[in-house]
Amino acid sequence: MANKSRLHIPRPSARPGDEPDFGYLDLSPAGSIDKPSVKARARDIEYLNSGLVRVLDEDHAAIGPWNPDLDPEKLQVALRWMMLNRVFDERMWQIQRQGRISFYMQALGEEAVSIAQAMALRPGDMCFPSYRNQGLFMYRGMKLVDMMCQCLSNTRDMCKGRQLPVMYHSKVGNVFSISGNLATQYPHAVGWAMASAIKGEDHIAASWMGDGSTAAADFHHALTFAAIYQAPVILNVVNNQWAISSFQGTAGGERRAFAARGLGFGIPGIRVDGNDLLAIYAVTVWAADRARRGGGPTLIEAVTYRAGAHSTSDDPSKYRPKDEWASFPLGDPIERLKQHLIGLGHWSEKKHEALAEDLKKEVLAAWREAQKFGTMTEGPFLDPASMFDDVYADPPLHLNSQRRRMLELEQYGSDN
Amino acid sequence: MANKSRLHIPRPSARPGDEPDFGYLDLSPAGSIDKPSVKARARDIEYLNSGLVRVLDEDHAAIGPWNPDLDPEKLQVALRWMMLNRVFDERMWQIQRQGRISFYMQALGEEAVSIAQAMALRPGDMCFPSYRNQGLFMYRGMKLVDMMCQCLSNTRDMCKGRQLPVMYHSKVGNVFSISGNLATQYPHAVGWAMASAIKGEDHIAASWMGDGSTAAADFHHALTFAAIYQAPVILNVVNNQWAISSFQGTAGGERRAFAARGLGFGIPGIRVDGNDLLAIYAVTVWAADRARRGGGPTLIEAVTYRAGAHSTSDDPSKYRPKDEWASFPLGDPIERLKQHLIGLGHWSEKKHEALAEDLKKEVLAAWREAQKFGTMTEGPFLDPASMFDDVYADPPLHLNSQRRRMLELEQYGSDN
Amino acid sequence: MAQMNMIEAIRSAMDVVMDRDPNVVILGQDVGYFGGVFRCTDGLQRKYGEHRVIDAPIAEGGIIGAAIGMGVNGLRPIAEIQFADYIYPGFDQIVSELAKIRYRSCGEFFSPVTIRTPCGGGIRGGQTHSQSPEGIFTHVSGIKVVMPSNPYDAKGLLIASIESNDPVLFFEPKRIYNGPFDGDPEKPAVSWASHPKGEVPDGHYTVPLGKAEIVRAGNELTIVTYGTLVHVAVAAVATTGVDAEIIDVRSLSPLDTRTLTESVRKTGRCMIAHEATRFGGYGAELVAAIQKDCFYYLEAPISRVAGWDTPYPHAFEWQYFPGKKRLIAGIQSVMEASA
Amino acid sequence: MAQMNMIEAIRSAMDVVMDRDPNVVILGQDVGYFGGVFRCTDGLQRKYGEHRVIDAPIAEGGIIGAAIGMGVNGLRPIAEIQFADYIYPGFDQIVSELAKIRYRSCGEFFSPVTIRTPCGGGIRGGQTHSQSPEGIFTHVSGIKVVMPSNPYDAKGLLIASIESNDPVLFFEPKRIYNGPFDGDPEKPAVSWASHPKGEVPDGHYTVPLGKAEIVRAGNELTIVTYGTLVHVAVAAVATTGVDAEIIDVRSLSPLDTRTLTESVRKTGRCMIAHEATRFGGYGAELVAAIQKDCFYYLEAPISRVAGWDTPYPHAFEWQYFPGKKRLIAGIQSVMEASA
Ligand SMILES: Cc1ncc(C[n+]2csc(CCOP(=O)(O)OP(=O)(O)O)c2C)c(N)n1
Ligand SMILES: Cc1ncc(C[n+]2csc(CCOP(=O)(O)OP(=O)(O)O)c2C)c(N)n1
Ligand SMILES: [Mg+2]
Ligand SMILES: [Mg+2]
Repeated sequence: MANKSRLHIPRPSARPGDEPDFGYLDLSPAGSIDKPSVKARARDIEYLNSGLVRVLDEDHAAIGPWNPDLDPEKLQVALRWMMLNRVFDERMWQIQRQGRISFYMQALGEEAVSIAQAMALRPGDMCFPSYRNQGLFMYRGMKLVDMMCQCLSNTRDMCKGRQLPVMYHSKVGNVFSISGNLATQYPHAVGWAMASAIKGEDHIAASWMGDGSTAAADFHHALTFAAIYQAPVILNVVNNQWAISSFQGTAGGERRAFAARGLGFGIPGIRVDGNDLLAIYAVTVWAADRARRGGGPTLIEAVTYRAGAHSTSDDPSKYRPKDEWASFPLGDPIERLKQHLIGLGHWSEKKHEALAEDLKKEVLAAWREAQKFGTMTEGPFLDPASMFDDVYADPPLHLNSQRRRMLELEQYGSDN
Repeated sequence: MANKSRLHIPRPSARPGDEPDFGYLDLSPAGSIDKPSVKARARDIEYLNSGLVRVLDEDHAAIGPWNPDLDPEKLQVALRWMMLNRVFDERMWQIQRQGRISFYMQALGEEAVSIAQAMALRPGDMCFPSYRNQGLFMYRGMKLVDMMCQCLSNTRDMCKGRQLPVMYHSKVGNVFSISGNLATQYPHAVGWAMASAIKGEDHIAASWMGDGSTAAADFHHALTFAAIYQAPVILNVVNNQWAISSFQGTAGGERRAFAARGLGFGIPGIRVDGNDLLAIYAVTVWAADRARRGGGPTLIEAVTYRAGAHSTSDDPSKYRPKDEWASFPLGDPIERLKQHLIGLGHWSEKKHEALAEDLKKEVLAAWREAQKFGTMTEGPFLDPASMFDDVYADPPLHLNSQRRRMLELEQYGSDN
Repeated sequence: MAQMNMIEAIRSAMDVVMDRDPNVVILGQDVGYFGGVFRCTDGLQRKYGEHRVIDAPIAEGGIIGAAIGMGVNGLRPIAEIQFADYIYPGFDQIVSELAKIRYRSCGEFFSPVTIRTPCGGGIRGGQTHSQSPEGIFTHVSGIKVVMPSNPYDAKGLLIASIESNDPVLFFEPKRIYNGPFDGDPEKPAVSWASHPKGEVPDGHYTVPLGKAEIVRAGNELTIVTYGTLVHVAVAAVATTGVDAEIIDVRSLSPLDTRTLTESVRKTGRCMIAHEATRFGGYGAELVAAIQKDCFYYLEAPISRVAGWDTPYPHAFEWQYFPGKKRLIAGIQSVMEASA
Repeated sequence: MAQMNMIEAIRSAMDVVMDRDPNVVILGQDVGYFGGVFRCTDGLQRKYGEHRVIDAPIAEGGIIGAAIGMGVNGLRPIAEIQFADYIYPGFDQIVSELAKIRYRSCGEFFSPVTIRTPCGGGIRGGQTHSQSPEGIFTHVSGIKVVMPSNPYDAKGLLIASIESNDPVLFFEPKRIYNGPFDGDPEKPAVSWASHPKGEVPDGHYTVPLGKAEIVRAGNELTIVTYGTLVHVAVAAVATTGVDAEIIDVRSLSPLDTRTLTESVRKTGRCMIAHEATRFGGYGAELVAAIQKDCFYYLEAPISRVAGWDTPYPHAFEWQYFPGKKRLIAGIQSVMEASA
């Protein structure tokens, strides 16, 4: 403590030109954190928000009480989804760089979060994602070509050209529409979960936001409502260390883990290795089970790293060391699961490469298919008049006349 | 835990017709909570948010490490201010009941909070009050007649008739303007404190809000900013158990004390007996000292009871037992300090009664004086044209012409 | 048929809908056990249970955010905001989410939330219990904005709002909760019992959204208004003897421009009256729409009578409130303007 | 004198004021080390230190609330909201606090916060990076609302805003950060270098708040506009050959009605153009004010060209944006309307 009041300015451990330094991250050895009963009292399991739940040890073996004992086939499926997520992102990033879509956001380095948690939830559970949860949509059955068509705003775009790329939604997959406004989805998830409880259903809700977003009012609203009504909801903070150029300390992560933010409400928090698919899977199953049994909300902090740029509009070399990811102590979630499977004797470098190739082909094929429904420059194009639909359930007169005027104007020119 | 997810509905321990029951309140015996160094690490003093710091024991003796050892003269002064606060409120309540002011809010039962904390702060420290902190204004030198003139919206009203009664402000006393919008003052206090640190001054800021208000977004904003920049600020939650008809559980107080809400940010929280003037004084001095030395923010929860109606518009017999206050285990702050002083041999029932009479006279005299500056029905009246002042620093043309039109209209009738 | 004041009519609307549809739920501050600070939900928690009439914490953004999630999960939530002045902490959820979910998901998701909130002044509430912020919301595409002026409309419009699959902001002019108000605070209070629109059917009926009502037919002047000012306009017109047509907009958005236009084309003169501040207010849209459609019929500029562009001052509420005197002056000047 | 684009001009304004007044501080997301996602604060933290250019968390309400407190303590804060679309979580602090503190404390307290935020579309930002919410704020008494259309004005108005003791909402039309834009996205981008208003003095100067500017003098028609559409209007007028007077409002609130009125009284015809949605938008106030003051001079209804009343769709931004074609059609129809 200083001897005089002064403004504390949070500073990341490394800026461009510095050596990466993750010394600030509290790590626990794999297997070292106890796994409590889902019926434990919140007060008795506070240790979960400061430790780091990990299953995969340094030799990629699964150990300890949180080991979910998933069979290798399931793990292969998980690996496949993570790889698909990454290959898809790579391709879309490239496509954006070629100017063929306007914008893109990748989940590079964070793929385990969406895939593990999607696996841990039931299909009837409702997801309220952020923009880095494309893995949820994939796992829940959205076709790659549909995701691409969304990014292209083409004639098959589920958003009919209304939304920025990556702002997917899926009613059939029970994944809510992504918003550009950070954090707004959190209270939606809580309200959805409250409704589930009101209706006597045992579906739960889950939502995701980044470390930076926890500063938003809606984070507080969600925690408050979830605590008061003991809503069956899982609130996930994906702490990837960065919010555009601001490191997690700018959101108040310097003194306590984000997992601890629910403490003051009596909401259990679990800090988990976000690059360890087994660990996230296990804590999510635990939280889901707890919620379904009436134990109320859980806050999960997945510690991971945003390995890529924030979005295609961003250049992280301006504000952090270029090679930071290489030093990130929790590594790469795909690499780790791959090694684990190899260790189990259920995978090989060769299979891995073959799968990677297959996925690339799958993605490429989807891209070829997607373009048939239109690109930014080539048709078929969506009907612009459709922009007046769905503002209301029943279109009001003034929108009908604006639509007419827009069409007129295209042909004759007229007053708007 | 139930066996099925269901909506938890917080319910107060007693409703009209029930026996009052404060069994839900965690109490600690006076003197039982350790007093740490102001330099202690937040992590090492978490016990402060679940215990209850108390100095006055059941026999009204001051004991334990938090005993501030205030000399009896100072305590008499404190008692006088609390009594004045109460007598003032009584009179103003009555005056409202007679229809002579439009609205009033009393601090009945909570007087120790404002008085003790005002005593503990330095005059240069800035206060951002809620509407139940009239004691702050009194202690910081606002004349009773000025407070009454505000409530009367008369010619001496510091608010020039613009604000509801009790919405005082005092630049000279360093007490900010009260807002009707709950919780908004909290981030102001944090920003003010940040500015103090930026300017290298050692003034600190303090703010107050009720238990109910902690659900508001601005509570979260304030905690977040205070934690990030380690602002020299004291954030007080006055937990008087009720927010109009909603008990503190409706704001999420069922599982953890409000003092714990800063835990997840690393902000120390202290739960204190809000009806024990010595205890609140002591924790406030501690928090102020900590802030001034660069230790950052402290969250103080003062546990008290809203003994009266929420406001003159409220009828609490509709939603809580009539006699709840009588059973409140922390009693009446005035009675307790009085007994303490009597025990010290520095006060007597007789002196107390005499003081009470004096204060009543003082208040009555102020009321007589205040009415000279106008009442709701009798002049002198404020100039209505003044309502157009201070919307902007320099009045824009359209307000000037609206002012003109208003005046014209009073005389000739004209289009607005 | 029963005699109801506006509070009873609003309560009855919720009662009727909750009885028919188990998915209708209410949430808001003090709405449950206590029945709301204006008593609009009195008795509903006892009747429908704590799972359907829910006391909420003081977090307007949370109330609206949670209501949205409930709506997405098939409920039909009614969120009460205790005073319209306190709706702003929920502004982002209303504007960025509630209003946009149907659009951005192309109808796959929507949330039929109705937000009820008392607005307007004249109750000595000072600047934070008197605001009329409707003009901030009418600029937002994707929500409907409604303000009734009497018990009959209040019930019918509220039922229509709750049953609508679009989000609706339902403003309740609290000055007329207990009786119509002609703008003269000196007069003894009048109850709804003596007003034809105080007759309210007990059961289910709707007043359609998007339709204005001609409150008084006339040929010399059109007065377009809504909420409390409808009654002030009626009184002002009675005093002047001008044969004015008074239109109660009721549905502010979407707006029934046709009813307005037809009237102004007939009368050739128009005055707008609302309690909200004037600059950039909803009245400006009414002027803009009417002058466009009626330009060649107008014999005088359209004038606006509105709250002054200041906060609502506690002591000067009757100088602030656009009362009978201001409306009469407004009518006279529109009538005197030469064509 | 230097050549500056709007970003440089805005940065220069802050630089000049920070250099003169140690109480000026900046806070906002990514404004510090990184210099802002649009680079408006690039280099300022290095120059003025981490205590004066502060990276803030993602809490717009917190940013504005804290800025208010700083202002009350004698600082002169500039708060950056990363996109105008994200200002809504700060709405309550702006409307209920920032705008009202001086009034409710009778001038004892005030907070001279300037809120800078990029607005408008045409950058393929979709519905949450393209909004023009100025019309929501112009209805609020107690704040000033400004939107420049070129580097020279941007710097002068921003300095005036920061130095003003009133709170100012300073909207920056991001489409013209790097160059004027005539509404045709097919044309190659133009830089400010070729525009006279790209010449910007290096030092201190102000453009007064509350004054509109006549961008082009003319006699047949008045076009009232601001922000990006100023340039579209200039291009549209050039194409039509109509002798239009183009007025850049610049200060939306308080509004310089006199300049508008004088022009329309002269030309007898008026068109309003803005990018924001039309219904209940700021254009409505312009129509209402002008028709009142110029009724007897008007030869045709005042028309509005504006964004459609839908969210800003990603794929159809050029059908949505009120571009040259729409403005030309608007001009023609106002000119063709018979008196
Ligand atoms: C309310 C709001 N404020 C600001 C932004 C601009 N913005 C978009 S992403 C972002 C950073 C988010 O960081 P984080 O929450 O950590 O998520 P991550 O991108 O790391 O996944 C910001 C500031 C926004 N979209 N919404
Ligand atoms: C933003 C906002 N929402 C709602 C209200 C209405 N209201 C006024 S006081 C109050 C209860 C406040 O309770 P609490 O914070 O516990 O303070 P207390 O009155 O007990 O001192 C409410 C809901 C308000 N003033 N502001
Ligand atoms: Mg992040
Ligand atoms: Mg309380």
